[in-house]
Amino acid sequence: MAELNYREAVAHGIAQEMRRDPLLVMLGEDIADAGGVFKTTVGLLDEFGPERVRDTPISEQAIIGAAAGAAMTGIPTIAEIMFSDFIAVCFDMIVNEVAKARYMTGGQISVPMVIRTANGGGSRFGAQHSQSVENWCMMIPGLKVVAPSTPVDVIGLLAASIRDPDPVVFFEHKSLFATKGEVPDGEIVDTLGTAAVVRQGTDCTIVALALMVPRALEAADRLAEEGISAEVIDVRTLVPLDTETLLGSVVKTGRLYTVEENPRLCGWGAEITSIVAEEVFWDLDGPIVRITTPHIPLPSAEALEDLAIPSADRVHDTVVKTMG
Amino acid sequence: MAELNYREAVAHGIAQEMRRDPLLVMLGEDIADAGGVFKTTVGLLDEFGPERVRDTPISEQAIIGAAAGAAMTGIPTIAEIMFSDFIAVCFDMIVNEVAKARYMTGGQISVPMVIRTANGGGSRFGAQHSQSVENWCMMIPGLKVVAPSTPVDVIGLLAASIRDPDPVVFFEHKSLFATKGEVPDGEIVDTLGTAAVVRQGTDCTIVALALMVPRALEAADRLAEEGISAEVIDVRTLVPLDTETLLGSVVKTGRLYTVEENPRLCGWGAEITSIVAEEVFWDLDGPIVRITTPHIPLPSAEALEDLAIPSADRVHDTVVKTMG
Amino acid sequence: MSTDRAEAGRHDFALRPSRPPAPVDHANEDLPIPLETRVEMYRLQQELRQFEKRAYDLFMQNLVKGTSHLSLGQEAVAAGVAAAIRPDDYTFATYRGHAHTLARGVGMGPVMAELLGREDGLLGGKGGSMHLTSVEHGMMGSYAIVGAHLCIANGAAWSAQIRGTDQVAVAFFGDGTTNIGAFHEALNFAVVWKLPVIFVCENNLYMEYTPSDFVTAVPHPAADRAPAYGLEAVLVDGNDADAVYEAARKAVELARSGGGPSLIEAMTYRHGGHSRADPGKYRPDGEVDAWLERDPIPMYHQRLLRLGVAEGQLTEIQQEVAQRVDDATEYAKASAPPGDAALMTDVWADGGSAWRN
Amino acid sequence: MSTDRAEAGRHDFALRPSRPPAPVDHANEDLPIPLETRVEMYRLQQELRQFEKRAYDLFMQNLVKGTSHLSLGQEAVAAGVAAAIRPDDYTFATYRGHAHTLARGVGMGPVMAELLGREDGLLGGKGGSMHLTSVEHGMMGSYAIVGAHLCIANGAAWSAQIRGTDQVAVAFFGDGTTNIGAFHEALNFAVVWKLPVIFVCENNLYMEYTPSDFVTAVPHPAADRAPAYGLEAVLVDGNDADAVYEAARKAVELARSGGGPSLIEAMTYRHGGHSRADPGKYRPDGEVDAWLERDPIPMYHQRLLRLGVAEGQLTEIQQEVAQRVDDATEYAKASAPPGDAALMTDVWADGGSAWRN
Ligand SMILES: Cc1ncc(C[n+]2csc(CCOP(=O)(O)OP(=O)(O)O)c2C)c(N)n1
Ligand SMILES: Cc1ncc(C[n+]2csc(CCOP(=O)(O)OP(=O)(O)O)c2C)c(N)n1
Ligand SMILES: [Mg+2]
Ligand SMILES: [Mg+2]
Repeated sequence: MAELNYREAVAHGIAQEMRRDPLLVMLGEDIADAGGVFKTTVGLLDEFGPERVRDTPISEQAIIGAAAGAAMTGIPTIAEIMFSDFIAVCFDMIVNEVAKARYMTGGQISVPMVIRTANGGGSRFGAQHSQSVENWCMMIPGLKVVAPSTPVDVIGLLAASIRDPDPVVFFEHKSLFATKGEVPDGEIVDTLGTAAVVRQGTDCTIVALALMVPRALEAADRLAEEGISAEVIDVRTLVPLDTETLLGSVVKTGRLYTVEENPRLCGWGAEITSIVAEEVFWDLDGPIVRITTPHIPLPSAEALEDLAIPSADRVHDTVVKTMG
Repeated sequence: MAELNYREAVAHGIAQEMRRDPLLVMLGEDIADAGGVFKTTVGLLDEFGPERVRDTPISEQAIIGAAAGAAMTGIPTIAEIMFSDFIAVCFDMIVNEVAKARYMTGGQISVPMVIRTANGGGSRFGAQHSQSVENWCMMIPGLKVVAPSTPVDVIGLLAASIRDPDPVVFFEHKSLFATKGEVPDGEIVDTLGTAAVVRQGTDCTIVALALMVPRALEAADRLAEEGISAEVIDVRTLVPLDTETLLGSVVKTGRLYTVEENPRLCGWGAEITSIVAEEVFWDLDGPIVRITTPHIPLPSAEALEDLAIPSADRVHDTVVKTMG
Repeated sequence: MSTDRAEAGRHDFALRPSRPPAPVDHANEDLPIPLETRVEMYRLQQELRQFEKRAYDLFMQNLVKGTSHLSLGQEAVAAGVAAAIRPDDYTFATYRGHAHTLARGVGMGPVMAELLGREDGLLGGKGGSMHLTSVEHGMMGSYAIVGAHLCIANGAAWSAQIRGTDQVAVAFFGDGTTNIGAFHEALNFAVVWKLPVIFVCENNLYMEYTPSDFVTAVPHPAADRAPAYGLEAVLVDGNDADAVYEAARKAVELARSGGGPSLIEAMTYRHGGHSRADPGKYRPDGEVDAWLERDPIPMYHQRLLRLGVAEGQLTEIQQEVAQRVDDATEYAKASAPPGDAALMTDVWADGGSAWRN
Repeated sequence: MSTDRAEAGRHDFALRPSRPPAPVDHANEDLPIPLETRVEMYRLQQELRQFEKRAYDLFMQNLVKGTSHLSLGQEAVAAGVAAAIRPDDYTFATYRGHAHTLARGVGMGPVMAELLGREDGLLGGKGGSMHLTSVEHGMMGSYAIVGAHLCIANGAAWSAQIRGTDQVAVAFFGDGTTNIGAFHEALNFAVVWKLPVIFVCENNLYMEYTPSDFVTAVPHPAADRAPAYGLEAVLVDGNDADAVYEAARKAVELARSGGGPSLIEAMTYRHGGHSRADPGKYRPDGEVDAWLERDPIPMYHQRLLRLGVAEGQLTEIQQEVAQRVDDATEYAKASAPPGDAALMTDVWADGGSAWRN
């Protein structure tokens, strides 16, 4: 058992898998010598050498293309896209090529690759370096989408993503990099498509992802003091989606809240809401409420950014107001 | 009053606006000499000349960038992206630059531009030329999103989009190009953010967009014969969204169906469902049901593509089964 | 505005300068290419020609749905490169990929069936004309969004480098594609990583309907840009299979020996329109005729005769190919449309498409 | 693997070749640049230098949140270009945009306040260091995603062309940016449309932490690629404001007279790290020192003295600038954080952010 922070867990998970599979390679901007601009790949160049951990030009399309072409010819790959906002400059490669390759070739092509990227706000980086874009990927058939909230989940889900024979977009949250957690010794491998009930409750279900998980938990603590028992679920992977766990919880509590960092429209919260509103409608005891960043680009000033992204307070207050 | 097809309506709408505003210009691949690969810009070069209707290289980022730069310095622009799938190659320009420019500059920059693009399936073009990607844009704060279903709406909403001081993505449906409709004489200008109740009904509300509108109407006709009175709403513009009309209808009927061509996850159907499940929950008489293309890339074979995209049959059968 | 247009000289088809082919370089006859390789290239060109003609006919009969982009007139490029690579090499093509697929030895039957959207199609009817792929033949896919596959070809080349094989990857693309961002990223990346990849630009002078030189800053969209990546400018007659073969051979040799990528620009012409029913009316008078005069196949036929191949052998090849095209047509027509179950398969490696439990 | 690394010579900082600056070209002193323009460039360089130093201090005091990318060492490029354009011209910068913003005459106070995220900031606190914009000064924005603004600058140039003004647009970007697709698309497009746009590559040798020559196929990422767009290769000493001014002046003249775009590569160096607290440790020994020796400002100071400007006049400029930096700092510190209401304004032209009725 060791304590690692989320940032270190990334390198830990990659190293675990690179030791296991000598063919696994990784590429991205400033990932080798520099250890990544978020220091999430520190030590990998030293251990695995420049043939397996490679710096690239600022050419995101070339990065994803190279990772995809290698993956479809027998070399599993990890591509880093420095900030998830930059998924937009290689969106075609990801959504039109990587995601669709297997289906449109009648199953001939496999693309075992992981796209790792730093996601989310809280760093006062402004509109082009702070977005939560997991919905950009969730809405694309053929992509798996993972977004862990703790160091141990980073390792286990990263391992599962790397071992998965299909393309996975793996979102690392910038505002969680410094957070710490216990990590067991030995190999850690988790399972995609499994949500975690991180707090049991009976009055309502709060579903959260990544940075929103600790905030939901904090809100739930305070709700508990006030007599509202909230169950908190960390979705962990958006595709595949663990609807069993989600629906089971809503059936039990009768109330659903989703807490999303992405802007309001068409987020994963809307997807989960829609599944619930169709499949367990008769179990609902009241409206489903989404708590999201407003539908605005993210501002850079501290005061404004903090106001934009859902806080524990906002989660707490929304639940109190609507369960009242 | 004249009969125009949807394809001609596009050129008609552009011409109306180019006559009105001598500064308005347009650019895109094969739009000038060739009149557009879908023949939606036929005649514009002849009438407005090569300075206002310009062919470009295959450089979608340069196209959107040029349109944006011109728009922010006093020249309203129309940029054509030939197939909406190619929005992916200029996604950064659209979502990170165009959409965010006003907000992140504290309101200094206006980007009065329209991105026109051919959207949707039914042409057996396969996974990379058939997508319905209106949700790619709806989820981005700062973009308005329009998708007309009739020739007269094409003209009126295109005019409204062009006159709008904010960036609008305007989706023209490939499978509607040949459809005809009456178009009144004289200037036609519609209003963004207004849905249309295209059929009155009392038992359920069916919300559709673009190609799904005629299919929803056909289903409603058959439902009527079987004693189910369905109200059909053509959303027309996703952003701004006419929630008043949508919520009003659901309050009246108590049941909501959404019919989407886009793949299942995180579509506009999920957004409307979520709004309804929060705001008029107590008016609902049963589950909200989304009818969508499955969450798969689109296949090219006729038989498969027809199976994938929601048909009038599927809408009809789903309503019958779930209202039963 | 009409004065402007006449002045620009761009918007009046009659005024457009026609761009005729260069004359045949008969010196290519003296290239040291084994005769059997040449005969093979002849056979390949016949295959591609006859197949595409049939595809066109089937399209006119409304049997090919969707779209299709033929390589009629461009056969020498596909044949010349295919003859210069090994069965374990990789190719990446565009939507205009029938020729490149067949040239790798993929059966005509499955390809034809795919164009018709049948269950025995190469992709089970899921991909169609624009996405032909046969991994077992090293044909790693046809990509329908301009430019992307150049980046992906790099990855296959990188993979060969990692695995320590001496495989090469070839990416075919058009003149118009040289103006998209992915072209630039792919070229720079390939050079920096010294990847065994060969970029083959088939310059057929046109994008869809617009001549690429109207929208390209340099006369030779690929060759003139090679120096921007530290590469040698290689410009060849794309209507002469020998010229293409020779350029490809050199590039393959360089790539296999660790010398990195090459960029080849092959000048050619499509005899028909861009896709499907496009009649190609936007081409100036005389241009099509001039290029039809330089049809790669009759020229090559004559060359082989001069090199001592018997007319009878060439006729036999033609007939054998014709028979195979007929067989493929029958095969395709006899195949059923894909069954409903196919819709939901092969999104994931487990064969299915479930995104939830 | 460590042998490989040593062999590659890339992964051991001590082994990296340091890339020192070229010696000062004293002949630039003889360029026919009016002395008042030169004094103005001196003043501008002082402004940029002193402002950036203060920004750094405030960052170290944790008053600048988020990130910031300073132009310390690169002042001659911003000053030289700014002195060569007109108030109604357009500039487009990157996240490393403080210098280019100030050089257009934007007040230091609002810029500083924006770095501090205050309501009197240039963007009301919504944009931050990476998005400085002042439309009224022709500063059309700072863009934080590499490459995009080159395409947008084309649009501003196109707009000037349409409106029949002789305005030009200038886009500044780094060496690393030359490898992204948008660079290629923008350059080709600008040339084909003959747009009055000037692309200025500030080659400071590094991307974030990686030297750009490790990942670029040619030694001069911009100049060596100019011919790929039919442009002249222009390579100048970016630490000599006169050299930059002269290149910019020519490019502006060409653009204003309808001659189309130019691409200028200016060799320079950032004295500090890429952003914020990056200490820039990845740079080989001696390299930083060598470039500090070629600091553009003392060099220019000496030049002006040689050209007859009095030391006292330069000291006065320095002091006047120092005072303005102090004032700006006070202004910024005194400004309040933006009020909550600002969050929901300015998504749309109506001032609001409603996406529904
Ligand atoms: C990114 C992108 N933009 C536009 C298109 C539409 N399109 C398909 S083919 C084509 C012309 C390509 O021309 P070229 O590269 O010369 O190839 P050719 O068709 O002549 O073989 C265009 C514009 C596309 N498929 N992808
Ligand atoms: C598309 C994209 N990829 C990566 C980044 C992250 N990034 C920001 S600055 C930078 C280095 C840019 O180097 P250069 O162009 O030389 O400019 P400099 O910072 O040296 O001024 C990188 C990689 C980005 N902002 N955008
Ligand atoms: Mg072409
Ligand atoms: Mg740099």
